[in-house]
Amino acid sequence: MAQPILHVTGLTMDFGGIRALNNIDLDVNEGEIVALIGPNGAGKTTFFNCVTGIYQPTKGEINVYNKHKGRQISLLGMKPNQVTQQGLARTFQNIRLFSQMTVLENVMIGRHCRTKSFIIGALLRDKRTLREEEEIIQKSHQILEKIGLTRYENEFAKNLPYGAQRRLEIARALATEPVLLLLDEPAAGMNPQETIELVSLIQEIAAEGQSILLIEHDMKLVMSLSERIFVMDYGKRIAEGTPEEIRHDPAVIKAYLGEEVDA
Amino acid sequence: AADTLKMGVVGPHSGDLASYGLPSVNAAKILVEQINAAGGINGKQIELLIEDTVCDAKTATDVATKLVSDGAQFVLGGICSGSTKAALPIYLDAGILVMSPSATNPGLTQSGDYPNFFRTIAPDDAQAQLDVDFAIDKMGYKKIAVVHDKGDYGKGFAEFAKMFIEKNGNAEVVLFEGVTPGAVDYSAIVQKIKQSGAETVMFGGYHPEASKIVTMMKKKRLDASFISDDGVKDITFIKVAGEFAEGAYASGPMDTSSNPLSKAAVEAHKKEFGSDPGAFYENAYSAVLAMANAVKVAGSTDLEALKKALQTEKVDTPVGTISFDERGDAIGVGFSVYQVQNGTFVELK
Amino acid sequence: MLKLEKVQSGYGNILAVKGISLEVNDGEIITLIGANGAGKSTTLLTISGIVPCRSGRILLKGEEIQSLESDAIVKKGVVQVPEGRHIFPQLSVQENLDMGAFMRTDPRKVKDDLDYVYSLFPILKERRHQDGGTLSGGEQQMLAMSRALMARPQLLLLDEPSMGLAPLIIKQIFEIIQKINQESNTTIFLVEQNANLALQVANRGYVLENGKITISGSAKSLLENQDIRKAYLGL
Amino acid sequence: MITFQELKRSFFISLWFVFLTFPIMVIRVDSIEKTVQWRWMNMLYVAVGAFILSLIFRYMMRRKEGQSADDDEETSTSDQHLIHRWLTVPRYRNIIYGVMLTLALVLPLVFSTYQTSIMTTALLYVVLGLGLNIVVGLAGLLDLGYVAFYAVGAYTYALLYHFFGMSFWIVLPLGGMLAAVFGILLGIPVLRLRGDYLAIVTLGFGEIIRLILENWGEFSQGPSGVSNIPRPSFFGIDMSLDTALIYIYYLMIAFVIFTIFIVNRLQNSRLGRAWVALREDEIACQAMGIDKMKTKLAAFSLGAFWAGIAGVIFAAKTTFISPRSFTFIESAIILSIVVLGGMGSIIGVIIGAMVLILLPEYLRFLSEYRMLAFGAILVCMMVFRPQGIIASVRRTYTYNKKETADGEGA
Amino acid sequence: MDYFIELLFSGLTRGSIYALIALGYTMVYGIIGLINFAHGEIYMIGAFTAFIVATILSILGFPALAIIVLAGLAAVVWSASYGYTIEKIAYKPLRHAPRLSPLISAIGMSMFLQNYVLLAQTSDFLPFPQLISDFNFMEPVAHIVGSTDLVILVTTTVVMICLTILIKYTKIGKAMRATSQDRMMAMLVGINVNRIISVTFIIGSSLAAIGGMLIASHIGQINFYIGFIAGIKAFTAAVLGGIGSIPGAVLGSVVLGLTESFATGYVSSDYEDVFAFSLLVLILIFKPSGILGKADTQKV
Ligand SMILES: Nc1ncnc2c1ncn2[C@@H]1O[C@H](COP(=O)(O)OP(=O)(O)OP(=O)(O)O)[C@@H](O)[C@H]1O
Ligand SMILES: Nc1ncnc2c1ncn2[C@@H]1O[C@H](COP(=O)(O)OP(=O)(O)OP(=O)(O)O)[C@@H](O)[C@H]1O
Ligand SMILES: [Mg+2]
Ligand SMILES: [Mg+2]
Repeated sequence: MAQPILHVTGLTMDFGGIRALNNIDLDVNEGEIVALIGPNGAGKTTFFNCVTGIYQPTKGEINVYNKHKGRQISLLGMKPNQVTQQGLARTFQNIRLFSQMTVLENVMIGRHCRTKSFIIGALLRDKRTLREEEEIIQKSHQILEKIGLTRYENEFAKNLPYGAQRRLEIARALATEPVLLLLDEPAAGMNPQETIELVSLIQEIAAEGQSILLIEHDMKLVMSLSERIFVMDYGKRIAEGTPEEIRHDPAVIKAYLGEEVDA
Repeated sequence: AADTLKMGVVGPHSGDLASYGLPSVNAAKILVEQINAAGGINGKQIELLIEDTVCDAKTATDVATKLVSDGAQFVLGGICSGSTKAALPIYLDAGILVMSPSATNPGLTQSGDYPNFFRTIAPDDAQAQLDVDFAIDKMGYKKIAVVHDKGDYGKGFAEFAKMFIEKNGNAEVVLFEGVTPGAVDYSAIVQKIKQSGAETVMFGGYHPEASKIVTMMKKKRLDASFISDDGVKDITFIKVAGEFAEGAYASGPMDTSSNPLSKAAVEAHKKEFGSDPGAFYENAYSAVLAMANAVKVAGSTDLEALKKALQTEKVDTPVGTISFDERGDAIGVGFSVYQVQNGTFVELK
Repeated sequence: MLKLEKVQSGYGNILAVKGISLEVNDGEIITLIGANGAGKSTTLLTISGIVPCRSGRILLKGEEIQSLESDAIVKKGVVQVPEGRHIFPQLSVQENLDMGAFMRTDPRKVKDDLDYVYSLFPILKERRHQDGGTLSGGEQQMLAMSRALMARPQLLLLDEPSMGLAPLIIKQIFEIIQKINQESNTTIFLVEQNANLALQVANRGYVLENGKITISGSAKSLLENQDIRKAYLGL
Repeated sequence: MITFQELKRSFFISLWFVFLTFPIMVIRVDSIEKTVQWRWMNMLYVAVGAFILSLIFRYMMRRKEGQSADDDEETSTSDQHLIHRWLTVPRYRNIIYGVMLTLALVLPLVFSTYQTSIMTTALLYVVLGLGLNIVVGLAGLLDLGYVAFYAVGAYTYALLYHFFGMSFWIVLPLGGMLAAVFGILLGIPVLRLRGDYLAIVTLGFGEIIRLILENWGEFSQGPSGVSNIPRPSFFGIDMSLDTALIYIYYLMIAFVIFTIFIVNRLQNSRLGRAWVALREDEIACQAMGIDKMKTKLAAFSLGAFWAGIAGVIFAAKTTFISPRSFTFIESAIILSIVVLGGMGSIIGVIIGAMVLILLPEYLRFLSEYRMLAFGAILVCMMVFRPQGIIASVRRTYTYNKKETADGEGA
Repeated sequence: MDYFIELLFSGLTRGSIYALIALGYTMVYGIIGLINFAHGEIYMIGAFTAFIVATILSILGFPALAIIVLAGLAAVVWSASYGYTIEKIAYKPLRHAPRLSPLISAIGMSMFLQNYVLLAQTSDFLPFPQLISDFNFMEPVAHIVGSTDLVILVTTTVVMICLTILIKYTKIGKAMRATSQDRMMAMLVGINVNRIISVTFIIGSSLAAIGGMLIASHIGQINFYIGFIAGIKAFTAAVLGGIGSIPGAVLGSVVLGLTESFATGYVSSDYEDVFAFSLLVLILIFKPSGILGKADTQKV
């Protein structure tokens, strides 16, 4: 059987007296879209933060499958940049773009972890550096094309409309060539029309085989995109299953949905 | 124009050391006014070129090139030894005489590197010798704490003092330390002096730190005497430290207060600026007199001629009747030790 | 209650609000919908006096307020829940709520209101002593809403209150909006991306496009308008 | 233009200033002689001065506001547009650079040694400013102790010459490298500090270096400093002072060009991009796979390297150094150059250095009011031009299907 | 042991001197996040005003207590006015400017004020009268703690307690904290932000004035440059304690004072500042936001 690309067991995170994550087990398989939902404050963002190395979890194991090495690699104790190097890339719930940089540059920063040149390269501008730099620009441009942001390419990120900023975050994360893409509320603050566009964008990305783990409160989006849904409340898992199962799960309805939702 | 003589006046006129630089400016202004009113030197009026160096080496060299460009013929100043050292080669290259009222670093004259340099103040080593002899031979102290202000002037003095005490052999240096100038409180160092059992404190530095230290010594009931240098022998020291200054010793040019010229100089300052003169005022006053006289005698501002005049002619100045040795130090600035008694410096014979 | 006449405002050389006129009647819920960057938030900030009004007039109960300082406007009962919540990150939840009641002078009633908002959002009571900055996104939104209620507003300006909230809470928030509108007769000016929901609770609505108002009318008529359905409701 | 309202306001402002300056400007006491001197005339000067200045101040503020209303705050004001527009067109850019270079080259032939000398000093600060610009302007690390690295460079030359007789050209790279090593040593523990905490720690480090130089007499010759440091040699030819100064001036021009070249390359590289991103948002930056520590250390040590180089040149130029040349004020001036010129902009830093270093020299005619005016001008420049004389403009990359992307920032 | 206690009290005195200035520093920093380099100059101006007024009053023959009170009052009034005016001229126009611009403006302001006093008054050191006469009951311990030291210690403690209460529990204190954390939101809850910032400058400057008077009378001399060194040290102390925190400023100052005192006493005063700054570096490495500073609670 194929290894899960993200394999989390027993993940626990305490903040002072608050247990934000309580013994979470979660796997994501290759090519899968998994949604992480739950009431506000359930610990979804905290889960992302632990997985991406921004917080160090209190307990638990986080492993990512490394294709080249053919085995699981533990992410515990890794810094965020090392985690990204291992193939996890994320977006943020509160948009965190490099606002004084252009759109293209934002994406180019995403290429950083897949390139190497440093001081010497910068000074000498040798062949390799130049080639690398060209590769960065080309790739970044292609990604922007895919996401549909080419017309903003030389605009400052902060001058973009909100929806475009959210997309740019996705573009930037994609530029790191992630094994798994983590999206934290990608549709927040978008109007229904934009959300629909976003859904098709994510579907496009997924169609290329990209595995995705996403947090979202917009049930329409969740239900139409995800193959599997993981529901948490108060840091614990309360349900896991296909959209169909979750939709009718009484625990989920009580804690989160309030009523049954239709697709 | 050819019929004016241009005198540069350099020193810190802003920043933390301004209080040592501005009195020289005042001295130059007063004297030049007098000289010009009396018809100038050899019929030529003196024009002042006053430039701020902030005692900074880089600015001092820029100022030096400026004065050279502006045609200065002789220069009063260099208040700090450091920036003076930096600027001297430039003046030397242009054949300009420089006379400092306050740069005491021995190397300035003794190294032979700066033949255009003269000064109206005794170098560190001469003063240190005097104070050490006074402390050991005259007062019979056995344990001496040597303290300085970490500065160019103070530490130079203190290092010589330490060397001379060790050479003398009859007393020991029980403490050798620097205090931080401008610090808000000196009680820790005073307690340490007390702990060291010193009978006297020999201080190298200027009057602000000295008055803080003597005040704190009295307040902390430390019964050691206090001996210091020319930078402290300043009326401001007594004013600031008030009763706490009573009994302190400081070396300085001999016999100035009874010297009529000295009195006249101080009077002139009070009249002109409405306040007592500050540090090194009399040295600056003397330097201007000496240079003016040299120009008059030499009849030109050629460096060699001026040097010759300075070395041969005796001039009456507030710091005594002086001429200069071939290295540039003043001869005749007798140094003696003063003690603060009833609010004035009294010379100890 | 509130009337905007040809109001213009913006940032630097960007004119974000290009002369809009609208009216909010006493006791009404009205909503302003529009795409991202249309200038909705700017409109609210201009009413509150944060972004200076470049031209035109803003009337509150017939009185011009466009040149008043923002604190004076708040004192007149115009309270805003800004976009992005703006919780004071290093004040505790309790202190954040206290700040909401900053200009009130009736401590006893403030106490009652505090109990009231805690009963609306029990999770906040649980987190009472936690720093506002460490709350989850949704908790912060609840706190922002509660903080505004603590001011006992006459006119409440809400900027995207449903953003980032769980479906259950969104429902709850909209119920609360209706409740305070009915119970305390608070006039509500609602800016929402979620136009569907907004139009369901509102009496009237305006559509803002590119800094200008293009369509206005009763909520019902807007819900039925084909253009709107297409552009903003995603139907 | 001036309304009655404004006159009235200015009148009250002038009254306020009369009150404000009353004790300091009017009264002077002597606590020993027990005399009081009342200088009533000063009150009049203050009143009139404040009245006029407040009118001017208000007028300028209005203009500034008006400007920002017509202009985008980012690429603010038209004159800047102009400079930048010129600089982005290669032909104009080459003309501008050419003119600047020619002017710089003929300067010593036309003007006096003094002008050459202060120009050399200003150029030295251009190098320092560009170095600090890497740290503050690009990487966003506020360093208030930059002067420490400058001191390391200067003392490296002074002491290596003093003890081992090593020559300028050998020490030059050594000084830079030693400073860079210091930068790394300091950087490893402190670079995880944020914003102003980093500022104060670097300030402390600057002071530590200075104090050690001051107190460790056996090593550094203490406060009296090291003198007789030789100027740079030119194939062993003996030079008169004037020629030597001009020679150093040309050397300095070469260094500045070299520095601009290097800094420009750094800025437009993968590393330079990472710096800017780090300045914008550290967390997002790390999440994008940038090693925060390594990137910051690179900025810090490169900045230090330049300070070290400048230090060596400084020692060679003045021939004398002492700890007094490396006080906090020096760091403050260099930082002011960067901010006033426009953070992150090379041209800005050059102009900033020229203004801030030449200004006090050209203010000499004000004699004792010189530093007063300097302080006031610093405040005014910041108030009326907060983003600096020339704000930086991010480079834009053009995407070409076949060719290598080209694009130069300002 | 005696020696230890002597040093301990030297350190405490020094520490409380730093604290008097650091408190104002930390308040201003807390509210607008600006290292106000001109704060040291406000302290210096406070000292000068107190000096001028005290001298005039003593010429007029006022009793000692009246001199202290009136001179202190005058110092407070004028320093506060300077603080208020400086904020309006040099910082307020820069509210929306890049982060470093106000810092440079502050450095310029500091230079301006130094030279202003230098020109309007004198470059010389002036003897500052000892306003606080020695208390008799202090005589037995005078070699350890002087009377002025005691007054400074007590004042610092009282000021710290008052300020803590002000910031923590009063409405204006809460408004200050709110303003410092989110200025726009502060406006939206009805806080007059400009007024709160002015008030903060006024309080901070008043503290500097009281400090100026007490410290000058402890040292016995003033000059236009005293603000600079004291200011840098006080700021270091404020950072050490955790900038923005009132008790932190005092604690940081005391730690700094004690370090310097013990370094002088047991090692060498040559390196007292080296010790002080090294301690700063060390503490910040282990506690990146100062001893009592709140860790950054930014949520991702
Ligand atoms: N740095 C922190 N310090 C203290 N508590 C924290 C911190 N970060 C998160 N928490 C707490 O952990 C809990 C989970 O927060 P988290 O942000 O993960 O929620 P979430 O599921 O993402 O909610 P939402 O959907 O509202 O964004 C919350 O109660 C929050 O208050
Ligand atoms: N602080 C600012 N500085 C400069 N421009 C701004 C600023 N805030 C907003 N803008 C610009 O003003 C315009 C209107 O923005 P506004 O925030 O009012 O839109 P909105 O309708 O609220 O959008 P959203 O749905 O994204 O909240 C946009 O073009 C935006 O880029
Ligand atoms: Mg979340
Ligand atoms: Mg908005």
